[in-house]
Amino acid sequence: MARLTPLHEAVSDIIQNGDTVALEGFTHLIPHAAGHEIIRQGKTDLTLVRMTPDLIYDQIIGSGCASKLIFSWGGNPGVGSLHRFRDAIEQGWPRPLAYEEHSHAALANAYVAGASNLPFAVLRGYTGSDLPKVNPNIRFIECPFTGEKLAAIPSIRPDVTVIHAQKADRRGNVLLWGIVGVQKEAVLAAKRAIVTVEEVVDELDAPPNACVLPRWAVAAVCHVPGGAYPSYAQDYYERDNRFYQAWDAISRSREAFTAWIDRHVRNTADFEEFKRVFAETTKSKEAV
Amino acid sequence: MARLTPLHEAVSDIIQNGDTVALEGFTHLIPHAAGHEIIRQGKTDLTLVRMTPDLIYDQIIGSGCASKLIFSWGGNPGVGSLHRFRDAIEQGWPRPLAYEEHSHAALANAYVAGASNLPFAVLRGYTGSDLPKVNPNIRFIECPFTGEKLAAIPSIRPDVTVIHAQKADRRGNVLLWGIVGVQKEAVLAAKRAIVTVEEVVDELDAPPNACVLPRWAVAAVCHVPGGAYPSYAQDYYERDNRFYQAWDAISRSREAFTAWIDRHVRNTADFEEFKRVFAETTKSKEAV
Amino acid sequence: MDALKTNTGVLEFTATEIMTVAASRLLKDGTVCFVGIGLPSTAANLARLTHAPDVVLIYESGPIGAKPTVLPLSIGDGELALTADTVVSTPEIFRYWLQGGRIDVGFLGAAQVDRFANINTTVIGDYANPKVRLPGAGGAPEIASQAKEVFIVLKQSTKAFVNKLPFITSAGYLDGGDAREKAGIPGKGPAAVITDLGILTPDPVTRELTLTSVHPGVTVEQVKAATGWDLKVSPDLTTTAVPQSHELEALRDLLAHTAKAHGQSAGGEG
Amino acid sequence: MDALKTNTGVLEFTATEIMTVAASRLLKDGTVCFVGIGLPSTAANLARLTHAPDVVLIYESGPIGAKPTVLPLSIGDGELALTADTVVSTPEIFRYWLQGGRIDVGFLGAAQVDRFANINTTVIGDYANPKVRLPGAGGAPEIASQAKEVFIVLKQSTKAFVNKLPFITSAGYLDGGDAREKAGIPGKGPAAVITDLGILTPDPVTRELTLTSVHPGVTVEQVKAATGWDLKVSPDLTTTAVPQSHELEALRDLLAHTAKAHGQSAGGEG
Repeated sequence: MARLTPLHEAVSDIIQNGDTVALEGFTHLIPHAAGHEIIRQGKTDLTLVRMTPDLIYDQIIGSGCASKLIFSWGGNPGVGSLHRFRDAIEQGWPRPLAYEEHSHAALANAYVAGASNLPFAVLRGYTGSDLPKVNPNIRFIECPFTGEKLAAIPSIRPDVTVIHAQKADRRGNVLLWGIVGVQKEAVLAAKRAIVTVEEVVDELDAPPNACVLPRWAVAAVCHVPGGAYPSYAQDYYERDNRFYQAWDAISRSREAFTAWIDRHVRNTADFEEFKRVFAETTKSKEAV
Repeated sequence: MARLTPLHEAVSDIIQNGDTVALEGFTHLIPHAAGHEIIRQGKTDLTLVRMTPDLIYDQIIGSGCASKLIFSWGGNPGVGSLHRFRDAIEQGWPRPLAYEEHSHAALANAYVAGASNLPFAVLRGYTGSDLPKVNPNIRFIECPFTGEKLAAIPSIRPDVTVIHAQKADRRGNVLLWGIVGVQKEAVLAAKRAIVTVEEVVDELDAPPNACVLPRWAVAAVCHVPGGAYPSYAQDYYERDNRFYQAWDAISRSREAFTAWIDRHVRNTADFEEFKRVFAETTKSKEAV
Repeated sequence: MDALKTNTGVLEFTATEIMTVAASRLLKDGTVCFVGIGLPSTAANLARLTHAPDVVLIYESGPIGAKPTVLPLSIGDGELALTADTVVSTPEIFRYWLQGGRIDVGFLGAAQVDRFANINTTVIGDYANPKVRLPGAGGAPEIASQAKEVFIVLKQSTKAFVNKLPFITSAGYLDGGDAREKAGIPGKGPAAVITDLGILTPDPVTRELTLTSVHPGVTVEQVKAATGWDLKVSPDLTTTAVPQSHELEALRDLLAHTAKAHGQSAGGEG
Repeated sequence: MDALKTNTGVLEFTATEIMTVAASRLLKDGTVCFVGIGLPSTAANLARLTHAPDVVLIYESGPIGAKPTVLPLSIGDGELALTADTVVSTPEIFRYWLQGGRIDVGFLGAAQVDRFANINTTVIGDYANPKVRLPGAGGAPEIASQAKEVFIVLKQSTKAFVNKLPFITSAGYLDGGDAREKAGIPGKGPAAVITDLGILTPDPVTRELTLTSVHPGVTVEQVKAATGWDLKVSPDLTTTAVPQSHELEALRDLLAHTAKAHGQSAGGEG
């Protein structure tokens, strides 16, 4: 049953060191504020799952919170490489990062299987690809009726899934819309879920057949306006493409990255303070 | 690509004798007008698929159009038995009806597998039930990762799926809402789909993430206002519960059934004439 | 059976009424309940309208958190969609919500049950040559196996309560003892069978259905006579608490609204 | 490469522009196209804005029938959702629409391709000890195998066009000949690789990528020099038709709108 709670409490109570954690959001509604809180609280040994480990995972990985990553596309969309992700994989900094690599179709199916409480997902996929050669969690099974060969991968069942949504009502029911990605599946595949939201309202006023997560399917709802920034929240604010570009320079060196994370995340009390500090540093940079 | 076409043309062109045909709709949006047109055109040897063969299949089966039925619950909801369905199964009238019987969960999964172009569906199910003893299409497979035993059934891939929806636009894009059941999956699992709609509009005005079937996923869209009657179309008209009750008496004897079908379906030109005749017979009956 | 009237103080109620009230009381507030149509739906909605305002009612057609003001006649009535927190597809209901392990209570009706609370809704007689062809499985096999626990509500008679079922549609405790666990069925199984005569619960060891409560004015002999096996009676047999006036009022209001809206009162899948 | 300018009558265009225009022309009107981000998205939207107004653009994040007026920077831009016929979940996109067999054309970019049009977007060097770690598979393996046919668009160089890939992320024709069919891959495979120098298409028998068209002003030797294997040249080699003014105008307008909206012009998954 959802508690409406501050984000630091939710992350502190619900995410344990060593947990398998999925922060999902496909370009849209990426839970950056929650990612920062994970860094701020110095969580360690996390197995991170995410189809598209972009800036949010670059930050968490670079901060040393993760020991393993399960993913299907790791890049800074429209910009280039994720330097912290590559540094962890290629050089083991700040700690070695094990990784398990899939295709988008496979991970999307693995979340569906997790939400469905099945141990594995079946898909037509991976044929001709070298990925099965390097990932022992890609296997092939036979259809018991036709004999056709199909790919199978383990379902994803995170200890905790974290998403960002547009609205919750005061009882903790959640509504999201637009590009909803794998968020519903990721929440229902997890043992516990944290949802940060733009707005807490009296009535959700959900359209018919909308993507609603009832309060009893969610552990905590946290009111964090702007919590997807620099990602976007449809009908609230747009993606800050400039920050995605700026991240390339910030993240290129270990020193610049660490300085940025210290100043904006580790040395801020919460997302509100992050926003203030970020506004200041951005302004002063633009003034230069 | 959807053609906007009269229903009799769609049924004539798209449904062939011997086809596997699914008419879906879970209480809501049941495509009765299309079912009548199948009877009117004397289609034969159909394999019918439907989770809940209710009045619509009682009528089609009683009219001798079907040789096989795949289903998971066959009854007149809230009233009792389907007499034509039982007569076909128990007495072979008007012709023997082979049947394959599943649970709702299994058929829903089989439609999902069909829409996903997979040959089979996997579910936790049927454990302890006698259904696998009488249905060789229920098998068990092992998870290639955990060894867990899971049920498997063949996917459903109808030649034709028929559904009723609230709206289409003039290009043939379809919108439905409310209880959407397995309709999207049934349409996408099929080789060809016919959609009857309450209304053809200039703009669908679909809410975000609504259940929309794009025109290129549908073979024909037919404007048939009231085409779900005596089922309902949310925001258009309510279910006629009295007709569901009346059907019990109409369908109890072969003679009364045949007289009703002849008068209302076989001897009417189309659904518009059905509605006129039905209004007359209903009025005269109430007058008695 | 409905003609049975019992005097308890000033209140009069029918056997169906006490069955429905007794069943409704088993639903705790906040429970997530997968609701079968007919008697289970009546009892679950009565619970929601009385002691369990936060019970979450899920119907297999797709509504989650339905709060109908009139009882649905069928499992996909518009009233369910219009009053729900959201409506999802039928595959999603079975995959993410039931199989996903998110249902506390499955509330089922049945045509027949046996001494180990297995359910038949498929056929009486031989499967290939049925004496009576029943509607079939519907959602029951997976509700019975995957809900954390199950309540079954049906009227008691020797036709309905049989020693051995001609066909097990949905698993209760199979052959009893730990047969259910051994078969790998995830949910705990039927916690109670609520009838118009009393309440039967499984013996903790043998899992045989045992009479643990009789409704006021009903004798143990009446219950045994309506059971197709030698029904065991709990040494701690109690008498079902009589329906309270607010329960009866809520139930009668609900049925009156339903009859007014529908012109009928029963219900079924479809 | 973009600095390359060719004079054809009055029109001037860059190598990237003719690559994009040539790619866009391959998309027929009414085609259902699964669009990769970056160059494929530019070409697909150019097709939609010129000769193929009814092309259906599907992005893996969920939009079906997207009609963006500015190019998406990432695969999940709000512009895609706001202009789409509908937005479904990412699992549904991959399950019902791509795997469901409803995609006519998969339009992909690549880091590297080999002579049989296999694609690498995973790693350069050894997988366990990468020289360069690329972003990974994304949607490509299943787009490459399940779309009825595939177009690949990327700039030509010996780094990108290699004889043998260090890693096959997404299947083209594997070892050539009927290897793809034998592997049981449903889609027909890459129909064309469109570069900034010309168009390569698979030999009908060997499936080896063969130069079938050079862009105006480009020599065969230039193309061979930019290819990491001994590139075969079709006996029916043609010269790519020059971009028409309405095509160039539409492309430049689109890029100008995009730059204005985003302050950048590339794109990626995520």
